[in-house]
Amino acid sequence: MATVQVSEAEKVYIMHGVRDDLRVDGRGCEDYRHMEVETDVVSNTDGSAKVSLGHTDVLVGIKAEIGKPKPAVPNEGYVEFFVDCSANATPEFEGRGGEELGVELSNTLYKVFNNRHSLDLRSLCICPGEHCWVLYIDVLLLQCDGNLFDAMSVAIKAALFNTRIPKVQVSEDEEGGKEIELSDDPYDCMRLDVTNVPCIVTLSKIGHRHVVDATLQEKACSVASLLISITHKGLVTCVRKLGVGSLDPDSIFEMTEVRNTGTEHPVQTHTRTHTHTHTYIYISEHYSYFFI
Amino acid sequence: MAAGFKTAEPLEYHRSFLKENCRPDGRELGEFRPTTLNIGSIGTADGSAMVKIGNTTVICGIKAELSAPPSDAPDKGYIVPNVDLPPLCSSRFRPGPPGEQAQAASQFIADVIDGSKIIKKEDLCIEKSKLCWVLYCDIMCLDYDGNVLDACIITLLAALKNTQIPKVTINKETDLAEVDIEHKRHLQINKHPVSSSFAVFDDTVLIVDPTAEEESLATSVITAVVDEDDQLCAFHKPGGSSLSAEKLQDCITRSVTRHREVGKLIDKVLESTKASK
Amino acid sequence: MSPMKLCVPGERLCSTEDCIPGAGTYLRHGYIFASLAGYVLRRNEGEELPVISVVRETEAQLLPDVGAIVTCKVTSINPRFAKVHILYVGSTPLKDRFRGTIRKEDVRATEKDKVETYKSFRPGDIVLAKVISLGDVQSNYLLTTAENELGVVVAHSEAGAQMVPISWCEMQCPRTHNKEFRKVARVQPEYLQA
Amino acid sequence: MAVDMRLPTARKLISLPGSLSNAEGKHLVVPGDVITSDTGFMRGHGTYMDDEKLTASVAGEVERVNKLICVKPLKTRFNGEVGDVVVGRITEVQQKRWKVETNSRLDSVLLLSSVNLPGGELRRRSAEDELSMRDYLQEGDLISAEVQSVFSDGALSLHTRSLKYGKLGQGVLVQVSPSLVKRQKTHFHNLPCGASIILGNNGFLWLYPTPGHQDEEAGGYYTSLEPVALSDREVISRLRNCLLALAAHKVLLYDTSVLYCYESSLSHQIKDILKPETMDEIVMETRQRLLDQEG
Amino acid sequence: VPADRKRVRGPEESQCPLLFLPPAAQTAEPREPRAGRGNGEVRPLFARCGLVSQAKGSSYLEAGNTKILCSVYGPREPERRDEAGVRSGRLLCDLRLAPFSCGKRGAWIQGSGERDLSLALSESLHPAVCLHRYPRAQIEVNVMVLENDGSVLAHAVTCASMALADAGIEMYDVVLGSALRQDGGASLVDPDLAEERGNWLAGYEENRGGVTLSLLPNLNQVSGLHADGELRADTLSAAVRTCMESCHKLYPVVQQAILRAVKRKAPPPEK
Repeated sequence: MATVQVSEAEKVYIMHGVRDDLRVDGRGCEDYRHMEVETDVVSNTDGSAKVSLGHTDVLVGIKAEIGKPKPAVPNEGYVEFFVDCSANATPEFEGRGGEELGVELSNTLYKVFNNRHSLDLRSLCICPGEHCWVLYIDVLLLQCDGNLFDAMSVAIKAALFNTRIPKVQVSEDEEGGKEIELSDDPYDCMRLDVTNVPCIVTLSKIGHRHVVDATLQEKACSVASLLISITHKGLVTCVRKLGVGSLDPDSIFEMTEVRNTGTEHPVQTHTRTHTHTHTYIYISEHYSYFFI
Repeated sequence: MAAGFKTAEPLEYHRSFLKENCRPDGRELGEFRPTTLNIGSIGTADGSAMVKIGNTTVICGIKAELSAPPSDAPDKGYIVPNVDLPPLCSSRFRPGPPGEQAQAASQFIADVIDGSKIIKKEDLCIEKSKLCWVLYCDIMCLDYDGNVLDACIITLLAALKNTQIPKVTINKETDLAEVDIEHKRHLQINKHPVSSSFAVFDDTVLIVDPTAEEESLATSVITAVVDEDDQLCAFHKPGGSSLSAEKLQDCITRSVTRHREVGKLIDKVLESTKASK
Repeated sequence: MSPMKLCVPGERLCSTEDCIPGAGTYLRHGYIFASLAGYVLRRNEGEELPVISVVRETEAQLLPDVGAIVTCKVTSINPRFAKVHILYVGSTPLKDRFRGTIRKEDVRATEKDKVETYKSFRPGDIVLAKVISLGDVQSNYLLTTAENELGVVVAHSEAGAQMVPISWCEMQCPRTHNKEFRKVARVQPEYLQA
Repeated sequence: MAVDMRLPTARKLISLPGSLSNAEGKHLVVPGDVITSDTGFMRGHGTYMDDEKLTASVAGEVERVNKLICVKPLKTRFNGEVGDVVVGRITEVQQKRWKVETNSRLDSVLLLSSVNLPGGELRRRSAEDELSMRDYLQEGDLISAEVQSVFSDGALSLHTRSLKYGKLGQGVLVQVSPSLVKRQKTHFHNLPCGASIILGNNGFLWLYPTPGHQDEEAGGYYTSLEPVALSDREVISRLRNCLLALAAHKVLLYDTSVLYCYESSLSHQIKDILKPETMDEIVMETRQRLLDQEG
Repeated sequence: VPADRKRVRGPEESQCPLLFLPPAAQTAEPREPRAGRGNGEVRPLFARCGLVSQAKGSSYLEAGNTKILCSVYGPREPERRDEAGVRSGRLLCDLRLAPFSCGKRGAWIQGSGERDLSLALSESLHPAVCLHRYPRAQIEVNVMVLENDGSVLAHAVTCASMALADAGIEMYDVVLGSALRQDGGASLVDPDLAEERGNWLAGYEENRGGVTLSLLPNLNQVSGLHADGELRADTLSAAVRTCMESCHKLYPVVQQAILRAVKRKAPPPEK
């Protein structure tokens, strides 16, 4: 992953700041950086979105293509992820470096969506056992300034919301063969239900506390972080400890468990991030109509 | 002092033993290391075996799959043997695609299979030009201490004898294959090739079943494969120093004796495996 | 005698008030923990508290460290330095080869400017040396032979015979009686076991 | 937890009150623009002669010193000159020298002989010093230094042979374009708002807690690893965001501009300073004050 | 794609015979509750250290039908040099599934699933290894799954940490792995392959998923946590607790296996 060099003294400064709930850029431990979401940014995709989080920039494009359902689940379509770590983002991504990170990121995305409710894959079925829609979700990292996962998940959710899949007509000819006809009308299209699409919240452990949305400098001070992908209902679809350090069991419970204390709990706040995201993606979508 | 000599001057160290007609591990020149065999331990494979010759450990798992027969031999199936020398088995191997040694070993095993006709490839055909079996024989070294070829052949042979494939018919109506896993059959083993490997020190001294260190110090390595009819199926001598005809004959004679021992071992283990079931 | 106590990594051995941590242990929150699987050994070494350590069959994991005496084999030489393979750290053989470099200026302590590497080492020589640095990103372990006890201990002549040291800078072939230049070590008994 | 999420807004051009300070405005060029066809001028950096016409080779502002015409690029790597104050990061420890990243085209060099070693300035550099270089400065460490000389290939040789230079301790690094740092007599400032700043000519700006009285001489040094007081942190974080806001709006950075911006920002929470609309507001106010002061 | 000339190749395409079962046999039978053990029970564990003669340390582990072999090499001179390696060592982990280890034959080339497992293994082991004691060196951990019958990552972690201990690599603690499958209300500890895959065909109910956790038992630190599926936050916490408990159950077996190898290698030293 993209890294920056930080001297020991800078690390000490950052860590003490986290302890005092005042990060270098003035944020508290649970504040995100200012985020911008824009949908419908690539015209030759079926759905797209660009998210900027601090200086992290992620572009997601979605293409829907007709394919054959997987034999195990004949009445569902499926999703393919590809993460391209552009050498534009950091010179470290040149050659194999970017490829390795790309595989790691896309493997995690598969895990995040490895459940039955994130996307209703049945709605992607055209003709059970024969034809289905395959969603190719391409993620392009344009700039890395920490917290790729969270930015990526928001961008994917926004792009899925933005996706329009042409309606299809399946007709049977005399010999029993099936014909698929795509609707010509660009407005006659299917939209995806993104209510249950999870958002990723990455908590980085710095000293004895954890922060959300760590910058690259903060990441250098953290030996372990916990990635949690969560739906608006508070269901966890993926957890992954990242990094070379270990976590105290209590801090894991603190990060994941709902407790009846006066303070707002991380899961609730994750859920709120989620709602925020949802609202903004929604607004963004409608906003974009003004420009058309 | 002995340990120092061994690391700094390994060849001299070995020579000092060979002069006394023995080897650093206490064996005589013509002595094989103890050989043990374990058959059918991998449940996910259609046939499997693991052999240990001294420290050298090799496992073979066989997976049978269905395919269309080759166009140039529509009445035959496939046997696909591959030897893998993963970094796990010795620090001399690196991760990545097979190295030279693994490639050479795979090719040697393929030649032995073709040359000795362990299995008639016709037996693997289900319906001519339509459907046949592919036997993927993946042989993997788990501990590399020399003489992998002998171990590979023993484990391959034992795994093939352990392999069971289901009954397959072609449904006349749908023209599709139907597999009946309730009825399985063993493969017809036609020939039982067994190999014996030798190393030559200083162009003259012949030792059997070399360890990894002996292999690396030897001037030449030889592998002879014979079957139960004392027929020579394959002979492998990749370069190195030349060897007299008598020495070669000696190798073959020893190989014949070795064949008897290994044959007995395989039969004994198969018996006990059956008995335990 | 009761059987010796064994431990695996992570086991808490005792408090720092009872023992001094030795090899194969680490400190955490005032306690000594095992970092190796092995036998737990307490030994009084003249200090107030005994030293507690965990020992195994050999110190197999020893790495060349600054100050360690190593035995190495010369693999190549050029006018600026000699390249070697480190075979032993002290008297412990290394299972894997580590490469080292003896720079020209580190061959001997006196007349450093006049050193000629060709007159000090030849490929194949067995050399005793001391580690002076772990080197940096590009370079290998840096070694020195600038002590009387350090230098060539075993060398073969051009005729192939093992040579006999005749002075601190020359060795002689017993077969041809030709003399060859080397940076010869005055062998100390304590290093001899290698 | 606060999540501030929004739609992208078009960046408005800030219309400056009045015109720019110099009456005729700035002469901005892009590569290929003819600056003048008058042959009486001398060709400086960032220009070339094309058909007897002086033409720009970089995008930037035309500067004229008597007969010499240069184009000062807006966005550039650092072109160091002897005497420049720089802040840099050690990238490599080599034999007898450190490699330092200073935002130049080539890595800069800090020779072992150009630093003050413990135990007196005139101490001879021994072989032991060479082997323990990493104990003085290791990869990732930040230093403040001065450009000692420029090699023929443009690489800089640095020195820290003054008490005000050396290894930097706790603090925050901000990176901006070198063209935004105004050349001044001193680049070390103890700001009255309660923190200190080194404005490296190379665009690396170092914010750190103002050291106590006893070691006032040791500029840039704050070697203690003791926690920095929360109040100092607040000032530093606010200054950091102000620097970024000023840089985003291409305002020249020097003690006064930084201080004015700091004061303008006081009505906002630190973390809000970087929101586009807040930045606009603060920078506008800063600019106005700077103009008033000049005017 | 250029032809793979480094292997003996079979036909272009071949299919697993299980795809050709008659339709009647293909419908999934309703899953019975696990035979022979309770939901919270782990499968009997068989563990041995020091089987691979060439390796510095090795271990073999069997949990039910899951069979894993691990060998450790090094510390040795690194192939790749970078700054990070100068002051502390590198830990390289490689996990492979043997081609015959799964129901469907695996490919020769390491797939993205195996790369993901290798990364997860590396992240789970890293916190336990005292890498700063091995400057300029690399330690290689090679894991081969000979038979996959579920909970592979969890057992690979345990197996690898035993091999590291056997190799005499300094560690802060051993690492124990444990997996759990949540199927609605049932929490199945140490699931086998059928249990692991059960949920995809089982339907669309919520609260299904898998959790794998790695624990440093003495330091009480979680060195690895991987979960997927769809779990309520409280279920997840409960699963984490259950996994931690079952890790502790493994400890005596692992401890015994390591110590037996220590005793075999050398008699107790003279006092």
